[in-house]
Amino acid sequence: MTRDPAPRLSRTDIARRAALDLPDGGIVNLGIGIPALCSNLLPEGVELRYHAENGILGFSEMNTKFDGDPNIMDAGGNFPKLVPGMAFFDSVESFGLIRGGHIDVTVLGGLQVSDKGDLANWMIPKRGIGSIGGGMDLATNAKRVIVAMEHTTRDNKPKIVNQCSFPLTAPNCVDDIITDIAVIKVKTQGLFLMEAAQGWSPDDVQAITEPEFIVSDDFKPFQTA
Amino acid sequence: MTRDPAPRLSRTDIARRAALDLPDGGIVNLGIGIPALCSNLLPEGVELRYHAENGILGFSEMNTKFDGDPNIMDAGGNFPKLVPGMAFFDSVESFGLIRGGHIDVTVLGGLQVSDKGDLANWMIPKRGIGSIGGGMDLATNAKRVIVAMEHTTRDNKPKIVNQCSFPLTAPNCVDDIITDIAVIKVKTQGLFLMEAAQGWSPDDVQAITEPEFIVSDDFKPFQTA
Amino acid sequence: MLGYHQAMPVSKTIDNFNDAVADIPSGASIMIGGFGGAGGQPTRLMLALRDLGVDDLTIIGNVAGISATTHYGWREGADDPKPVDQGMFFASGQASKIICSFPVPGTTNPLSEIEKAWRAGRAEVEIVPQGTLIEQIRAAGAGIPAFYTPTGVGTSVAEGKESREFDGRTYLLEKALTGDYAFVRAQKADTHGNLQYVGTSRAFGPAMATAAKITIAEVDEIVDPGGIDAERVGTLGAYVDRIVQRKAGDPYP
Amino acid sequence: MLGYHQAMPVSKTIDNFNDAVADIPSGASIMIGGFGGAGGQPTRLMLALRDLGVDDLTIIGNVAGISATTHYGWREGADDPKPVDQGMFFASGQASKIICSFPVPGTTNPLSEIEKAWRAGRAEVEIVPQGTLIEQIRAAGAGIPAFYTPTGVGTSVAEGKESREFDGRTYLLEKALTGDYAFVRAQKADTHGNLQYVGTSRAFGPAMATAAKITIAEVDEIVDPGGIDAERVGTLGAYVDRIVQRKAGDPYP
Repeated sequence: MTRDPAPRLSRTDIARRAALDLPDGGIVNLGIGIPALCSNLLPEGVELRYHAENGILGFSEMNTKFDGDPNIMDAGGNFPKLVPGMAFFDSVESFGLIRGGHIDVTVLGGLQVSDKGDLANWMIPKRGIGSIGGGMDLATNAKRVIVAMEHTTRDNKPKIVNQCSFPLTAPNCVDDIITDIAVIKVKTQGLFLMEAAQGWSPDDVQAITEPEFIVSDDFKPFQTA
Repeated sequence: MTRDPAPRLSRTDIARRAALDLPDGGIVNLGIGIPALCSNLLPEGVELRYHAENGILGFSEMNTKFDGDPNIMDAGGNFPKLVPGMAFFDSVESFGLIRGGHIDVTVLGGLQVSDKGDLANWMIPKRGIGSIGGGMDLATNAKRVIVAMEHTTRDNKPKIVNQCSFPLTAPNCVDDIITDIAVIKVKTQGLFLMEAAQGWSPDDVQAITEPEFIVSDDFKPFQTA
Repeated sequence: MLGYHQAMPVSKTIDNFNDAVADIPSGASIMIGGFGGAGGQPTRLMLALRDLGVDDLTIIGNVAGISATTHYGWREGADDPKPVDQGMFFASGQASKIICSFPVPGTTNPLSEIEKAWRAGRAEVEIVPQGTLIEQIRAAGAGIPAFYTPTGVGTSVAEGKESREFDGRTYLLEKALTGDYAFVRAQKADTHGNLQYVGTSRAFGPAMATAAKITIAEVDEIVDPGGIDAERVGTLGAYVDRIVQRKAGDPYP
Repeated sequence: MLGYHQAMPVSKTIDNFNDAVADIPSGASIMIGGFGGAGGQPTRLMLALRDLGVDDLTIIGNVAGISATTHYGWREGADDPKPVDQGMFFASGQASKIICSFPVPGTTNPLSEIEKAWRAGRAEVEIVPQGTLIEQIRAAGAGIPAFYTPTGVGTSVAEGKESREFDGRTYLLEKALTGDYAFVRAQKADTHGNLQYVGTSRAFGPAMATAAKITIAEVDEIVDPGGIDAERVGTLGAYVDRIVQRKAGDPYP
């Protein structure tokens, strides 16, 4: 295993990059972990309508601290700021919205993603117990699924793999992978490297990515705005 | 065909008798026609919570005239009086309530009822087109189904029959039949004559009822309060 | 209770009813909200579609086509204006099919436009139990392709359908029902497309809004975001593509 | 808008939480509303059930058992009182099974009571996708014995389940899920049992209220009929059997 050619991005920077892909005016659901960080990192002038599984649509930012009302929460246990035009509803409606394909984009965390776009993010087999939450519904049914995660495990093993060894969240569901060193698009022809972090060549990225990817004709440095 | 031994009851009197069977505090849905007349004929001190398919629960009486608001209606096109404790909701919720078995009693009109409790009330075959509305859901799923109707057709043919010749609303669903001359209970052993109108003997009722009924041990005159 | 933070509105407002329906092609399926009667009926959208003149339409509604002849759900005897209903598309020859639960009243005289078209062989009429119809529509919007219901077992509704037992009771398999467009009527919209309904005007509207490819709302009033209480949103803006405000003093209820 | 006519109330009010749960037998299945966290959690009913001491319970919830160790959905670092969750029935040995979507947080340390019981072989944990779980519960209340969903296809969730294609996409058959009791938390009840929720406290409560044989509501306030706007009823009184009012100043949120 070679050493990193340049620093990897922070979790916040991954989230900032993911936030760039969120469509102005879109209905967006953010998973826990890195994805949740997107909410306060939107580009200037972009307004989203965040959805959370527990029954809230239309918030756009998080309070940095619990403000005393446990009845205004998102699914990750964060506390959204109230904005005009938001709505509260129950879980039946909330998952009708998800399963019915009305979520424009979901950003989810990942343990493993395969070159076919399979996603595993709900259980580490050696633990023997996991948490599905709304993840399977989101991964299966959102119009676009972005996975935001570190590129490798802590011991530098690829998380982008030929075949997920962890239990799947959904097969063939991921559209985009945004990591701390690369932006990769999942197409039917395979993986396409779209961007790499400063100081990382396509070969550097490939060295810690199990499936071979194609370097996109549009390949460019990691976008920041 | 013999002549009637005594007058038959009015539609209003049929409804008044049906209203006697409605349980205090119960959730009740009234079909169009004779059943709808029940709403203003409850015994003193009985309070019901009427449900209508179009999304209203908890009304207890009708306005006698349209009061100008087409947004407060029952399913029959009548205009309920507003009472404290009522609720408005959409048709998904309304039929969840019905299909889920949460309606205590429904009173429906009938074209034919068989001795097995089959009900036909949505289409006259020679017309070739009919209206199901919420009738099939109510007949199939209410905890108790009372049919309130005239005992015979206009040309004095039995409407209580061995086998319905009209298209069924639901098989094996009717618990009680209340007509202008009799109250009949449908049990697995067959029909039981519970009451007959003043001047009508069991034989008089049997003469215009196709299936043979059993005269109940509790047989008594038509109840009025 | 809500101390609102400011946000930018995303407007879906269309100026007039004709523009709102202008892209509807011949052959489209149109879901029409409400229950039947004036309350909850998107009357102005319906009139605009009639004026658009496209044909071969499939209309999906609940109580359908009986108000014009019976005044069902309208002020009794009203003649200013006369009640209108989904029958207008059959009178005009624009609709070739209706899927509904209640297309004819108990009395036969006078015949409704839907019944006339059906008798003349000009229109197909598919009659569905009301609870099945609304659940099919809800299923389409909620990503459920099919479900089982006890309603219709042992009747003509079951013909050609699969049935199956669960815990000793028989049920029918029913499929989701979508539409190309939904017309819904609400009292208020905000510019995000959130809708607020009153009384019994909800009925089929909220489910249809989730089930159609394009949802158009006819409302009495359009307000800024925040003008509808977050606790009182009956249809999420996520489902609504276009909103049009009725003129004050519209003679139609 | 509403000019109310007078009507007689039918009260479902119970004086205290212990009485409200007193008839729950060992072996019962208990649906617990809310999402996870303090908002929407029927905490006092849960504590009363724990004090009742029955066992072999099946608990049905969503996010389950992670607040006590992570403060999920509670004031961060709160210790007055400490967060409580469904784990209490596993710590006490009363529950033998949980059906839920989210029983463990991403971090393993410290272990939750549910995970401890599972590791020790004292409890079965059935993990269901959240959208499937709420739809199963909704189905039970709405008379739908089974439905198809795309969620879980190609995953371990599909094991042992029927799958079927509709329009070229594969779906799983999922069955309705009922409970013996549902505990739901709302802000207001009227004496007919109508419930009003605020914010994100709805979650699983409204569907569970429809699905259980007996539904018990824990509320901040009980009002006379009319004290809840007819447009704001979140759970119909038809579904609610018992209501209990919390004491003012209860230290639990």
